[in-house]
Amino acid sequence: MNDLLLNLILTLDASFRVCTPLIFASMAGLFAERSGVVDIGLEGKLLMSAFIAASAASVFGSPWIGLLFAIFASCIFAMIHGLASITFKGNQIVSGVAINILASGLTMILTLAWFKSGGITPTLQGDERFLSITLPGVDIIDHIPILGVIYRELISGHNILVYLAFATVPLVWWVVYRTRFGLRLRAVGENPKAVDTAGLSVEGLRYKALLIGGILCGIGGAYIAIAHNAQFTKEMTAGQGFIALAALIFGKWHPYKVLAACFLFGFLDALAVRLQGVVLPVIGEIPVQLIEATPYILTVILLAGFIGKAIPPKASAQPYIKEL
Amino acid sequence: MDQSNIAIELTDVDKHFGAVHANDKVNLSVKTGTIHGIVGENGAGKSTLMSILYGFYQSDSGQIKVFNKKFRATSSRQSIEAGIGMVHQHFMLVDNFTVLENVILGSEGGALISESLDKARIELTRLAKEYGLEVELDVPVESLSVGMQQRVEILKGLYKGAKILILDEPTGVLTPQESDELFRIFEALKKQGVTIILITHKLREIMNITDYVSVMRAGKMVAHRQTSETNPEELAELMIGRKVLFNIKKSKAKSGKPLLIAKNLEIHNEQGMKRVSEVSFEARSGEILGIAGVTGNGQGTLLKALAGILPLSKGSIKILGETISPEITLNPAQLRNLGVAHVPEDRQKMGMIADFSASETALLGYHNDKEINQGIWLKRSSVKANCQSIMEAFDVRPTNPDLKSSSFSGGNQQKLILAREFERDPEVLIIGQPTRGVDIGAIEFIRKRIIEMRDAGKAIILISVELEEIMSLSDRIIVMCDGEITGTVDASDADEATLGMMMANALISQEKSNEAQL
Amino acid sequence: KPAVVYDIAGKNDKSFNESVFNGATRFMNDTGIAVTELEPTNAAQVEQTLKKLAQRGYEPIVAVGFGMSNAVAAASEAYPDTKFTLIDGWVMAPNVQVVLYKEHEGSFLVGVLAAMNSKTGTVGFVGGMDIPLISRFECGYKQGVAYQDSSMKVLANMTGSTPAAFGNPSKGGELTRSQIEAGADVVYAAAGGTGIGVYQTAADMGVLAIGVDDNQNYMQPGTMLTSMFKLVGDAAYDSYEAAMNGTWDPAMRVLGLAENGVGWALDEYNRDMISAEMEARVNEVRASIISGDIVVHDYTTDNSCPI
Amino acid sequence: MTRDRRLSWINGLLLPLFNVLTAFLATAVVFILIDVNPIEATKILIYGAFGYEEGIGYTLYYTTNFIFTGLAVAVAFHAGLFNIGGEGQAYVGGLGTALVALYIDPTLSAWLIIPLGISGGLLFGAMWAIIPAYLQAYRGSHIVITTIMFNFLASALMVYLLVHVLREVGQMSPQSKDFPDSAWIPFVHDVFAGMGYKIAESPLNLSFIIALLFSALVWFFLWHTRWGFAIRATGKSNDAAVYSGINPKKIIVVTMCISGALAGLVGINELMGVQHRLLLDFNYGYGFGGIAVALMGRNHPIGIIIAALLFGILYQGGMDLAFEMQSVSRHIIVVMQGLVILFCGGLEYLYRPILIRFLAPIEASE
Ligand SMILES: Nc1ncnc2c1ncn2[C@@H]1O[C@H](COP(=O)(O)OP(=O)(O)OP(=O)(O)O)[C@@H](O)[C@H]1O
Ligand SMILES: Nc1ncnc2c1ncn2[C@@H]1O[C@H](COP(=O)(O)OP(=O)(O)OP(=O)(O)O)[C@@H](O)[C@H]1O
Ligand SMILES: [Mg+2]
Ligand SMILES: [Mg+2]
Repeated sequence: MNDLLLNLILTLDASFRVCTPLIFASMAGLFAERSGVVDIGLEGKLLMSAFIAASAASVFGSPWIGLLFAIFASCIFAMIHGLASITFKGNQIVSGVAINILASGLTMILTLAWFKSGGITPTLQGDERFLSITLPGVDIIDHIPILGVIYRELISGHNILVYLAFATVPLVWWVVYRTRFGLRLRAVGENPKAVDTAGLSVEGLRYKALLIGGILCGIGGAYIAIAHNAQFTKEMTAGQGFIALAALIFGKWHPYKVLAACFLFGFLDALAVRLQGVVLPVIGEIPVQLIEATPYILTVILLAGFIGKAIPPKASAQPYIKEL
Repeated sequence: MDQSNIAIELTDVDKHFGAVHANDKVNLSVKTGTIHGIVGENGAGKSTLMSILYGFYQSDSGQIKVFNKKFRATSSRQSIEAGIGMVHQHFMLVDNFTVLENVILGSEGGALISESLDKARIELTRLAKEYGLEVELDVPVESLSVGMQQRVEILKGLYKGAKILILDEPTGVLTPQESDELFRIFEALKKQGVTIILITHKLREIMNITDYVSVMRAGKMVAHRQTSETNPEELAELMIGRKVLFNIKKSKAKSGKPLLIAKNLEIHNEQGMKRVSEVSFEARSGEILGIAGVTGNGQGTLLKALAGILPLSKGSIKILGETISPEITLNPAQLRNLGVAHVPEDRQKMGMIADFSASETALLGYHNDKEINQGIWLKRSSVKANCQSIMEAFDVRPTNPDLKSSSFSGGNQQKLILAREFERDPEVLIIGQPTRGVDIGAIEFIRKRIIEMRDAGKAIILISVELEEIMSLSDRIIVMCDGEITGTVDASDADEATLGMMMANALISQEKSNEAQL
Repeated sequence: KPAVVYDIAGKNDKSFNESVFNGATRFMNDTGIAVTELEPTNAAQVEQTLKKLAQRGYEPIVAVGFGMSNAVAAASEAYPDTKFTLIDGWVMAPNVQVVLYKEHEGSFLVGVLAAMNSKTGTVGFVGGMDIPLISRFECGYKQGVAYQDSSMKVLANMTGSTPAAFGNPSKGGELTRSQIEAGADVVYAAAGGTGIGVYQTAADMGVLAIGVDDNQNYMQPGTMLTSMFKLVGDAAYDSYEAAMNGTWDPAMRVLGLAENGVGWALDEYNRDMISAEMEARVNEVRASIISGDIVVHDYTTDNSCPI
Repeated sequence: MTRDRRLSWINGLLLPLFNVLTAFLATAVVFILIDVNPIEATKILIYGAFGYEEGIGYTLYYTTNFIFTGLAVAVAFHAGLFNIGGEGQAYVGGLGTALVALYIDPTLSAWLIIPLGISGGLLFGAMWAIIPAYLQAYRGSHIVITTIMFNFLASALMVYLLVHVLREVGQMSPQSKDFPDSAWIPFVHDVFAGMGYKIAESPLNLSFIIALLFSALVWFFLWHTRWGFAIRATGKSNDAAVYSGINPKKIIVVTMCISGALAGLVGINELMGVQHRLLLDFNYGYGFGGIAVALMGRNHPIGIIIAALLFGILYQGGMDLAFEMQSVSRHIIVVMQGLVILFCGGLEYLYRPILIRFLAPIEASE
């Protein structure tokens, strides 16, 4: 029993680690789509910033510098997307696809050019990366039965970016629903003309949204490379950008619901890791592929009905064209 | 006139949209504190001109003075700051925002919205009192009636301190009562020294409330008049450049057997809201049945059900021998085959496809017809020929089947749609807003054709927000409100007042139901 | 004109492509003869590349990885006079030298070592892509562990089912973590690039890890117990050298402990983690495998593992 | 020439041209960054793609795949649907083809087996598209997302089958056993040999002809049948479709099936045509490439064929590039592809304002 509890706690603990990049990425997507710009380039931004973070961190020996560079890189990609989908009113999904492909190609070429190795950056030693921090008072609370374990395993012992991720969500909520920028953001995603006639710049707002998204993706990517892992390896984001996108829709573009979605997918992933090879009573051993596919299957099932229609911001994916 | 009290002065304002020369060296000056009307055919350039003044579009050349200060707006912001407010032809509201949120958008004050909301609440209640513009502040605007939404638009302007208020075809969607209400508000505003520019197609309104009127045609400003010194006939002539007769004379109807009998219809709209209940009527061959009512009181939904787009929840429709019921449904295609033609209320969204060529738009709904299909092959040649002929029949200009539907003017688009529906000689015609947003010249033509169809023994069901249209065309009139029939009158003894009352007293019950919904 | 064609994973996979790369480089340095390297992207290109090389008179052409079998078959048929060397794959042709390894034997050894170093009585295995080749590692490892201590528990996971599973350190790290949390204190990775995450996590959580293919002891000094090396580099080197000396022959080479094609790495990085007694034991086992006293079951013969 | 004609020329021809050129310019910059002489590189690329028979063969063989996926994306586009599931549909379509080839009685004539294999691809491809289509039509869930999910699902499913079901014991790499010869689509070089001409061997096979055939079919279907009309109408305006008695839900499902089926044909070129067995990731990159192809091709079969050819050149020429220039990584091709998609897709209107200003000024119409 207690053993089961511990296992559950450990799985939850893993979920935290796994869903952190999903949170950053989906929050990035939230800003973009709330402003009426669809962003399936999340994956690419994650990958690129993961690579840049790892490179910078190993060159300058500091995770913080790595983080800064990652954010910068991700923002550049965000601006490319902006140029395509805001200024030149191109197809947003295509621009996203392009960004994904570009990222996967560039990371490979640059690792070769910079580190003479295809798709791998040098391993980060010690504090060249974000290490997990032990919260104060662990050993005190430790003595309290269940609470102690929960505090030690679950709450404490993550790296700073994990905590940042969970701090981000309420912040995002506050920005979107309580600030002037948030009001305008929601408006421009629903009816850009109304925003325009109110004397506001539709394009400006959308660029801002994408920029914020860029920053968040940058952090997410950095987490993957220099916090969760200790270097960049090719294609290391492995589709998390898309999962984040699913979480965004799944959470109906609402920060807290999106958080829930991210955590669910993170939990599934963590669970999958633990279910692998385990022979269950009736079912027997579950094939790796099935476990791998579970998050996607689940998303589809949920999209199929349980969450009814997920209604995106009205203007999303439509460039704002005033005159012909 | 003396410069001191000039609110707006436009000189040689010029604007192109791609190939379209929307405004051609337009001059206009508006006196402070007056109500200034602007009339003109569709596409004359009225909205464009005003949008330039409001900073929504930028003019190619020409100069603008506001309160005698030179002024060039690169965005609406400058115009707002200069004291200009505009209520657009199509409202600029964020549907899922509350009234309050819509009003403060763009002039929130602080970086946090909470206090701006409080500030706005106080200010709006004041304005509401002062001008009688009561609106519920905390409901999403999508749940408000059109009339109410318009009030929100006006409030937006006033809240931002507008001294000049532009209204683009504000009454297009209102009942007579609502319109009169609006005009009362105008008077109140005028007293406060607010300058009002009113764009409209309805000369009655011009005559009733404006002090001055300017006429546009094909992007040019063709005349300025003091309202007291002109008359509808003159204005109409200036607008389209020739005489028009207003009420078409039509012979007495020789109504025959009923071709469509509706019994106790109950209908839900696309969103699943009940919009029509307990509606029964019959449409006879050789007569026009007019359905009057404020938009959004169920006629639209009824129309869609008659055309097979929406299913019935209760009741039955006997039509040309077939019976439609909640169980048995006929889709639009099947109804067309029976001989039912449908001119949709919203031509842009339903009646046509902007990017399609005229010939393809003329094919909508009939793409399965034998004569144009040979096996799996759709014979484009015959499609074109067919379109050519109906375009000639309805004098759609330019008469070119290959032209993109969107490159036709609204009126011509409407004619094309009517041609498509009329030319296949149907038995029953269901017609919605045949002349909405269409200029007088086209209106005259279209109405004549509808009468012709009647005299050819067709059964015609006509829905229009234009009471004047209903009255001049219909042989029998039923008035709908809040999804129910609130009156049936014979055209001969119908007058605007009584119909208006039927629509209006219903209005009260509508208010009730609104409250009920909240 | 020697040449080498790496498989889809690319030459910098920190794993066996890379050790072939090292072998080729070594040959270049020793002889000064340039080795042409190519990294095709998809199945069709592999074949195309091989044929092109043959057509341009390159030989011997070393093809790396099981994925190349079909391509080599086709190319060797199209160019019967060109020498091909196929590592890890399987082709029957007079001009193809097939080099296979008894990974199960090497894995058996490190299994023994893992068992000896485990205090918790539980050890772990993290595989890359779920294919028989990797199962062969796993099965050998399990046998070794059981041979040393039948009461030992082995936790085994595959990272995934696509080639991407060879390059997913995050997942590798998570798998390792879960195994460690479930009690494992020695983890053996046969997962290419994914291994990086495994060794990292092991280091972070202070447990031992075992490398694979190349000698990976240097990667996390202090927690890398050893590596199950598989000298594919030598295979390439030998092939080139033989061709140079005209002693190249297409006979299939199956390299196990005996041929020192596989083995366990002992170097300055893990020297002081390996007690004399451990070393003795492992060498003893090694001897008896070579002598045939211990027969290590090869998973791929019947796609099943006795344990 | 009237202004409208000028505009259509600009949009239809000049823009795509400029875009492609820009993409290449950008690639040149990348080359310079990794100090490779772009001129040299381009020479090699072009030569590799067209310089010699074998190269041409490879170019057209890659082109074939891109035609299929390009058509798939385009058909969906016309119904207003964004099918980025081509990757998965191609994969599963290949399964259909393979199942026919593997389990049908090999003694039957190729004239029977090959058409069956094609139908298998069409059927399975359609199957993989039908669920996202259904969800879009009747559940209102984002087809873009569901198709993305289905790409991942397809790859999981295929790997499972290849690893646990279709692979023969002892075979290391996850792949099926070989197809019987009667299930091979003839290579073009064999056909020519049969006619007495000797040309270099290449994977180019008659699937290329099939691709052209399907392009023509798609063209006829979309613009010369009532169903095509219904599809395009639905794509332009849902309301107008309903008004016309068209059922948009049905259209969505049907169109996606057609789209998926077309993507499913990648399998016949790759499997029946070249590999002659089912293997991992034979579909890799073609689904996403198809999006770019459809865009560059303006969703018209002719344009698609041209765009597909461009991608064929990129693939084959790029391969030669990596071969000739040791310092160029094979991934440069991926970057090029990304740039092409960016400039021809996302940034397609980059030059429109300028071009219109200079080539079709408003005065031209007055
Ligand atoms: N948003 C737009 N973009 C481009 N062209 C437009 C747009 N709106 C209208 N047009 C073109 O401007 C012309 C007039 O359009 P509009 O609908 O205002 O005409 P209209 O005045 O309503 O026609 P009519 O007077 O016959 O009713 C048409 O050629 C139309 O295609
Ligand atoms: N955004 C636009 N892009 C291109 N053309 C436009 C645009 N808006 C208006 N036009 C065209 O400019 C001309 C003037 O249109 P405008 O809307 O000003 O006419 P209007 O007088 O308001 O007509 P209506 O009475 O129908 O509102 C029309 O031909 C219209 O089609
Ligand atoms: Mg108009
Ligand atoms: Mg207007």
